Amino acid sequence: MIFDQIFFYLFSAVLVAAAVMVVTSRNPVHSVLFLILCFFNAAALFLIAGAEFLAMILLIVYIGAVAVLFLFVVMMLDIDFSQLRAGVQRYAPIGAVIGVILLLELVLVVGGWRFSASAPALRLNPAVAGISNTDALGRVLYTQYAFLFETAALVLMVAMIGAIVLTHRDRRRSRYQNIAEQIARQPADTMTMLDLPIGVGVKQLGILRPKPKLAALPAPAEAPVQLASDHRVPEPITRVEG
Amino acid sequence: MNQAGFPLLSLLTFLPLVGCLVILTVRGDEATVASNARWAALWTSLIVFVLSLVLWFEFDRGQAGFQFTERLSWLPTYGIDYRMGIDGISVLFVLITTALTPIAILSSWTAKVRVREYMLAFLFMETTMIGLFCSLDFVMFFIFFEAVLIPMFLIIGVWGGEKRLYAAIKFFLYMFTGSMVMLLGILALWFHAGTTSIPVLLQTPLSRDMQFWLFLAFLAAFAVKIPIWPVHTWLIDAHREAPIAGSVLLAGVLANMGGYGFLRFSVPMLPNAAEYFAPLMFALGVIAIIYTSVVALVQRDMLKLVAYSSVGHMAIAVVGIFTFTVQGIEGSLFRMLSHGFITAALFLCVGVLMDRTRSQSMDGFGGVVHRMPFFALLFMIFAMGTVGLPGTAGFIGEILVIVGALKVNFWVAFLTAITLIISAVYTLVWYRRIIFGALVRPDLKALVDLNGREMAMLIPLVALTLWMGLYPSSFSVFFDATVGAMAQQHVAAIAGTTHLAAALPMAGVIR
Amino acid sequence: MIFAIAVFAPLFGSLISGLFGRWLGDRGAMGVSLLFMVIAAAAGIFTGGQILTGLVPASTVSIGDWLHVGSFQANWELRYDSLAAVMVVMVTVVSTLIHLYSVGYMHGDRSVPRFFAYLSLFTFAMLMLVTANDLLQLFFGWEGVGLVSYLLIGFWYDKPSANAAAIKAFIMNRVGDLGFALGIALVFFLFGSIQLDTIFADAPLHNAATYRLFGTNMHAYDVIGVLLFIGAMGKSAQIGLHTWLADAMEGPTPVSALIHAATMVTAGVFLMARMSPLLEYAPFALTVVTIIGGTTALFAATIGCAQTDIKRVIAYSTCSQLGYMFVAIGVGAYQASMFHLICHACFKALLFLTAGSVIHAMSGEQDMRKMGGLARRIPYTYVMMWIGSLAIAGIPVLSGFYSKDAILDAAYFGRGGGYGFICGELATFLTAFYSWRLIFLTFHGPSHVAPEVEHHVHESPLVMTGPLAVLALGAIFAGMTLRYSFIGGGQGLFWAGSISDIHHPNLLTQIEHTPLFIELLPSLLGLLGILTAFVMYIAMPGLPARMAQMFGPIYRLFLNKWYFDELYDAVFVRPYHAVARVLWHVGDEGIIDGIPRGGAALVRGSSGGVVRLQTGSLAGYAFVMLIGLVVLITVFLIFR
Amino acid sequence: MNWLVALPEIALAILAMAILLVGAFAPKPGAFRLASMLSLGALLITTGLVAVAPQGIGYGGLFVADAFSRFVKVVILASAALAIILSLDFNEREDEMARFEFPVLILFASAGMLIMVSANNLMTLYLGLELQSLALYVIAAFARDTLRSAEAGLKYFVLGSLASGLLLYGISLVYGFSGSMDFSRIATALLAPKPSAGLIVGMIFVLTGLSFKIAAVPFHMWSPDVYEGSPTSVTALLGSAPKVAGIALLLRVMLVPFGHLLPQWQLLIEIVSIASMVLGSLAPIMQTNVKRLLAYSAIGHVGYALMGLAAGNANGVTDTLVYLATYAFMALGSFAVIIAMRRQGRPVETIADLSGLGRNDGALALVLAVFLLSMAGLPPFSGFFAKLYVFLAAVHSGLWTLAAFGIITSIFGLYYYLRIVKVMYFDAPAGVFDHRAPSLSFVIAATGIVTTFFIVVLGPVTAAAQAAAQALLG
Amino acid sequence: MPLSVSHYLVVSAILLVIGIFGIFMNRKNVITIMMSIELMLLAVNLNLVAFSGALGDLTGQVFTMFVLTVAAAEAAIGLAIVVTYFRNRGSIAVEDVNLMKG
Repeated sequence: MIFDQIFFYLFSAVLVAAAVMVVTSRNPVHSVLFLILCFFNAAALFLIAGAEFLAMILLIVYIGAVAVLFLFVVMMLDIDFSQLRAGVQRYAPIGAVIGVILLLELVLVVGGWRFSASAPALRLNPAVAGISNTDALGRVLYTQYAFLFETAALVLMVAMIGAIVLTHRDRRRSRYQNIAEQIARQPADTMTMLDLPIGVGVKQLGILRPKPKLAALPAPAEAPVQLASDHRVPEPITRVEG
Repeated sequence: MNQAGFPLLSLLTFLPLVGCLVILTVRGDEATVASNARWAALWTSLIVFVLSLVLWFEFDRGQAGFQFTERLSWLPTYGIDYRMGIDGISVLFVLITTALTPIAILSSWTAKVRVREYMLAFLFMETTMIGLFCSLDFVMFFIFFEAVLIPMFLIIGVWGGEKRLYAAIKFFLYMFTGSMVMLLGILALWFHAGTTSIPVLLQTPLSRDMQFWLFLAFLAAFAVKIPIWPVHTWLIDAHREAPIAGSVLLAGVLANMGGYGFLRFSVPMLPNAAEYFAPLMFALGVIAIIYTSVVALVQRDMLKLVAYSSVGHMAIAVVGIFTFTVQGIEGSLFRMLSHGFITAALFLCVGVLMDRTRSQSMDGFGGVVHRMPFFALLFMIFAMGTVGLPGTAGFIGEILVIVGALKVNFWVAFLTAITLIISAVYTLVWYRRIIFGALVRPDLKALVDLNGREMAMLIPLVALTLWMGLYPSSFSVFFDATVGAMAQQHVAAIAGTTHLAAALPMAGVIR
Repeated sequence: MIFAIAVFAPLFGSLISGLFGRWLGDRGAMGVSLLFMVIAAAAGIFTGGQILTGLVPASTVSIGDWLHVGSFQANWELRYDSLAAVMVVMVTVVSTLIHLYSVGYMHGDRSVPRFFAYLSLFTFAMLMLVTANDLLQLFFGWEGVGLVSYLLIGFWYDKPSANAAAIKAFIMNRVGDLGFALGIALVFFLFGSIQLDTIFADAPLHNAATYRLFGTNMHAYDVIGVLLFIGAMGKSAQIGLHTWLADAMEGPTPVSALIHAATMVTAGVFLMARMSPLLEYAPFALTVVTIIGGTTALFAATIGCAQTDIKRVIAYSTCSQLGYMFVAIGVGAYQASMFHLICHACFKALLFLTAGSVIHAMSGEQDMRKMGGLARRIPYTYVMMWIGSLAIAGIPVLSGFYSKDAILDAAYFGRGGGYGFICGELATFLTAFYSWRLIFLTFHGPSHVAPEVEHHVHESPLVMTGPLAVLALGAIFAGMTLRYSFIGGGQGLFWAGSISDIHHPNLLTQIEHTPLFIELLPSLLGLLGILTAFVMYIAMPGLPARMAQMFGPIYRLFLNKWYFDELYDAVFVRPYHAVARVLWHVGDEGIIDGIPRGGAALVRGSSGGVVRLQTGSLAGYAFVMLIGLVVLITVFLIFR
Repeated sequence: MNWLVALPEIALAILAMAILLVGAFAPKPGAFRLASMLSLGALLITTGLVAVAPQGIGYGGLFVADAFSRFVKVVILASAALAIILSLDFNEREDEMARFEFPVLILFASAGMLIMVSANNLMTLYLGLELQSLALYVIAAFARDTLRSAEAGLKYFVLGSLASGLLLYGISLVYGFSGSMDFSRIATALLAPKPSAGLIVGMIFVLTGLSFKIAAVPFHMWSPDVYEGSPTSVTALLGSAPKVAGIALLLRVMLVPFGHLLPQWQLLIEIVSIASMVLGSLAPIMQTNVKRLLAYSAIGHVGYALMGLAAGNANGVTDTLVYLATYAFMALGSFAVIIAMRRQGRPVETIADLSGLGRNDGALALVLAVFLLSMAGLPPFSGFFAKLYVFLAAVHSGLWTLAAFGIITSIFGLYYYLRIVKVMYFDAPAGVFDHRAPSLSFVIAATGIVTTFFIVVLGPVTAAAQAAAQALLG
Repeated sequence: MPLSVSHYLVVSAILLVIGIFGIFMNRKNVITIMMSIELMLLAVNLNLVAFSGALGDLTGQVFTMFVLTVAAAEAAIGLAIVVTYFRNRGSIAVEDVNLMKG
């Protein structure tokens, strides 16, 4: 089918060009957009290969969620584009050579693909004629591959936990009252009574703040171990008698 | 079951570990701990020694095979078993180990720093040393061969002299390098024979190529241990820096491990390769004898001098082993045993002086005999032992090796015999510098003669030196049968491959 | 059994006085040592009489096992034959006399018990040597005397020169011992045994054996002979290994008398005589012995002529006399050699002890130039010196006459003895010359004695002079009384096969029929020597100096002992030290330690290199992974 | 359907989610500790299930439980449990670390590892691997307020994704050229007389991806940085369980589906092994940071372990398994010691900080010395036997070069291990460490005992490993 | 030239290499690297789909599903890590990620 070929070459060309742009464009936003273009073209190639369901998934789920997530993060991080260095690494020439070698080797190898004689016998899920691609996938995905399906679910679960663990923060910066703590507070927690001789400056006695014992005091239950600058621990009052 | 009726060798091997446990349980302030640790270590080692005397009395001297054997299945699929046993070659090494350990512990009686750990190190080392000589499994042998490094490393490194670190690390790296290469050889043997049982391996024929490589692999470990020129420098530094007790065991037992290795493995298992490499071993041995003895003369540091002499002495043993004659091999056994206690005794003597003067340099020494006549006498006996005077233990080994070497080659014998001269040179010059002459240094004027503890260390060694010199037969009966069988076996093995023997530069009698 | 007492009594004496000397005290130690020596001498004479008169056949006394290694077997066994008996008698008697003498001589020394312990120990070692039944025990005694001589020479350990001399003696001896040890080894190689009996019995069997050495097949017996002779050279201070003997004079004089006259130095001669059954088959070795012996006889005599130290003169004379003995051995006249050995023991001990007496009188002065005119002050000593000198010079009827004559005659007749004969005759002249030079310088002429010493000069006490008298008797009468038994008609019965002369059976008979001229030549030369000495030192006192000037180089050569010490210093000692330093610093510290050090540096360097790759850059890491991937694929594509 | 074969994995996943719930609703301060304790329980239960769960192939050939996977799983679970115990105290002392998600993520990672080692299909392999990796990426960056941890996570993630990509590409090639993703079917496909180049290149890509996960040279570059940057409790985990799982997976992949290609990949594994050993012996010499040093040394150990794989037979598998078992404990133990290095509340991790430890804290120094000497391969410690075994395996297969390199690098290795021992015992004391928590002491003691007295259980462990190898290779 | 599976394979190989290039040649920011990884995964998917079609086997497509799932999870975690990193470092320039090295 000549149309297949034409479209294949067309989409492939755009795909490769867009891919090149993804890695070369200076602005990450552009990169993301080119990435999306890549996905579109790839979806088209999927279609040509007969994987309709996957093509749709790629469009709907992947572009709709993942690529947009990229875009979101790029925007959120508020990157100073002028700071971004263009260009390539020092070892670019040799890197290029090696990349080309790899490409040649791969092309050499994959170009030699032929239908393995034993392959038909080895197929786990031979495509059944007369069933749509989506239907066929659905038949195996929840039966034969249920285990993997669940595992994939676990992967997503981990991703979720991970994302939350890494980025979600309690709104610690907002001040809030812990009434129980305030009530439970004892004078001894915050005060020390000192018996000082008369006529001697506190400076000479070395009890000017910062008081060395401060660190040893029991920290309030909710206070983080390390003192944040904006999270103020009430300073103890030193009463001088006499 | 064996003659003793109970697993004697295992008991000997692991009893010191029990002593370790006892020491570990000691509690109290530092002085109490130190004192208890000392006594516990001494008693443990003495008990082990007394127990080891069973070997002396019960060992069947007419038999060439392994005795007191024990066997437990360990890793059956790998052909590794827990096997213990001794034959004529190893029995005396076990005894010298058990005899020297109490002496080493006695000699470190005055140690002040971390006494508990010190004593632990000695007892642990005793376990590894005895275990090594008793192992009848190559892997077990190797384990002990390596494990001995750890306590020795610590002994040198923690309780040693100024440059102890350098010495300790050098010691460890040299040893480890050698034994890793040997490990390769062991693996090859294992692969070939499917077992690491030494008695089985001794009967396993090996191809010539295999023997060739195995010999080199074993050589790496044993040559470093013995040590042979040119891998001897670690020993010099180790002796220089090690505490005296460490030197005692280093010279008395560790060096013997190398020689034991040659006798246990290189010669009987690899007869063709041993024959092939004998000229190399002779060359190295002879170079070592002459080289180190010459260098010993110009040492100003007493410990280094003794260390160099030690290398020279062990080289004689190496020459003896590779003559493959009964005389040569027995000579080297004598040489190793006598070196074991004579060199150890010389270190103890130096230690006695160092205890009193805090100096190990010969400079300014002299006239010690004025203040320490008894010490001078004992020292003289050891010096003569090291010189190889007939009537002392040192002589027996030397003359036997010369006799054995002459059977192989006149020049080997001749160059070996040069030790008669040059060992005398440095020993006498050294002795004169320290003991004789006028008492110049003021601090020497306050010297006092040996105390009871030092006597208890040295007098047994004197007795041994003279005993072995005057009645060596009482020792050689232990290994006569074994060595005789070994020499015969060697001849038989070589006879099968005459083309190798023909290549040897033999100087022989044509009748 | 009694024989064993003769051997071991000195050991007990030594141990007791050595170990318990502190509690015994000086007198106790002396007494004990002396007592045991007397016992030994008595036992020695008794058993010696038995065996020498043929009352008891030769046998062995077994003491115990020593060393059994395969066929290499050595036992503690005393060989009890004529040769041993002769030596035992000589050693015990001379040693007893010297013990006695030492009681006087060492009186007041700081460590008398030690001295007597050494002296007795020495005697024991010597006795072990001479009674050895196998080569190893012989070696035991051999080295034992070496050790004790070391101890005795260095007896005054405060003196650096004494220490140096002691070490020198030991080392020189050890050089010889090297030969001996190799000789033992070779004997064992050849005979499969080191038992003397086996060796002697099998000697004819292996005569054809050759030993490959220096690229040629040598006659094995010759090799053995030469090796053993090297041992003997060391012990008996033959040329090349002689330098220690003169230095050994640093020891107390009784030591010089005992060791360096009567006993230890004769061990070499004894060894050769002992091995006669073997040496008989080693013509080349014997020739070597003759040449070395003759050379030494002459060479040492020349040095003796120029020395000024009284003991050194006698020491070189000893050296020279030992040369005679070896000449005799070399030509196969072992009996003559032994005869001279015994006679020499008497007169040389006498000479030394006399010299000791002089030194004693001079409060320790040994330089003859600082003596003179002592004849009247110490007449007894003077007489003794005359007797000794007459004996050594071979003046008829004294012992030296018989023994030396026998040797020279044997050399005259013996195979290859010509060189020995000539050297011996010349040395005879020199012997007489230096002996009388000594007498004249010491006892005659004007006194050069230092004033502060002058008034101390006195005759020695009885304990010292007594032994002198006994030895003098020996020096006078030993020759005439023993001649018959040793070399005369009775020798066959006397030696009872302990000395072999298979190849020279008629030599001793020939001696009996020496031409008159040859017979008288030594005595004449001796008289000539005396005369020359008289002329030079009494008649024309200025002559020596003028001659010394005239023959400057030769005189200096003699005075400096042919520069042997300097030669050894330059050839051995200093290079030895230099090589030692080079080996130490360059060899050990530089190269041998350098290789691992360099290796360590290399490892550390490569470690730095490896670590530098770890740039921390993400892209770099990815690049390395890519390279790894490409390499793996490429390796596969190439090597699959 | 034989779903029981995956019982431990299922149980672990369910328990992990349950604990997640518990953690989310538990009161904040104690949530972490509670979750940790529950996680330990979960691991214990899982271990029990591993022991009792039936063996066999399940889920249409996707999953296999056999003696091999059982052996490895026990080691993995034990390592994970020890890592959690280690983290108990450490995380509470560090900022932001004491969150209940930490043990849960470790559980998920463990589940991933269990799935990995039971994979019988390239898809299972990939999903298990990713489950493990993603969880590990997160906990590497867990100390999110420290730059080092974040950087570690980033590096680990980026390079890990690259490796995953390569692995996937390899899987796709293998699938395309063989026609299946099932291990046994791939093996069947490879029976063909001349396997196609594409298949082998695919295999190389797979090898690359897996080599990354176990940090074998040249795919190791991430590991020193990640080890150094991650919180030490995470490093302890990274250094033990995932390595075990990764190597076990590599064993299975190389020997089961690609077993017939042994002649093709043996050389590659040799190269990787040698390169790892060399790097692992050279690079640590210049290090000053203990964690980093151990990272490099871990690379070396991977090289040794790969020797067994290179041998390519049952012996090799046995020996590698024993190696893994011993190494996991040594690594955990040594990282536990590093966790114990804390002065005035702050963790310290340079070698110089260990100075004089022998005097300050004899027991700790002794145990660390034991670990180091064991890693150096000194008898009588466990590391010696491990090395002995893999060397033997190499020799058995005639891979003398490999064995020789093993020997040489062991010698270099000893040098830097000794350097630490030296610093601990011979240098002047640098100050006392803070008091250790009992949990930490427990881990140190436990691993120390295992390492020291491994000789006692060597026989049974070897037998188990042999059974495992038999199961793997049939 | 009829459209064969090799066409897909070549395109996917090119895509893969571009992706790899993007990772190691890039000096810009980490997100670009992550996008490069997405490219690689895309290449893989293309492969799988192509093979699946050519072999007439659904396994490839099933796997593509999982790959897409995992890729999404990976992107999520990756971006979370990048965010964390950015919060600490204030930059996501590739060359700034070098605190640890040596």
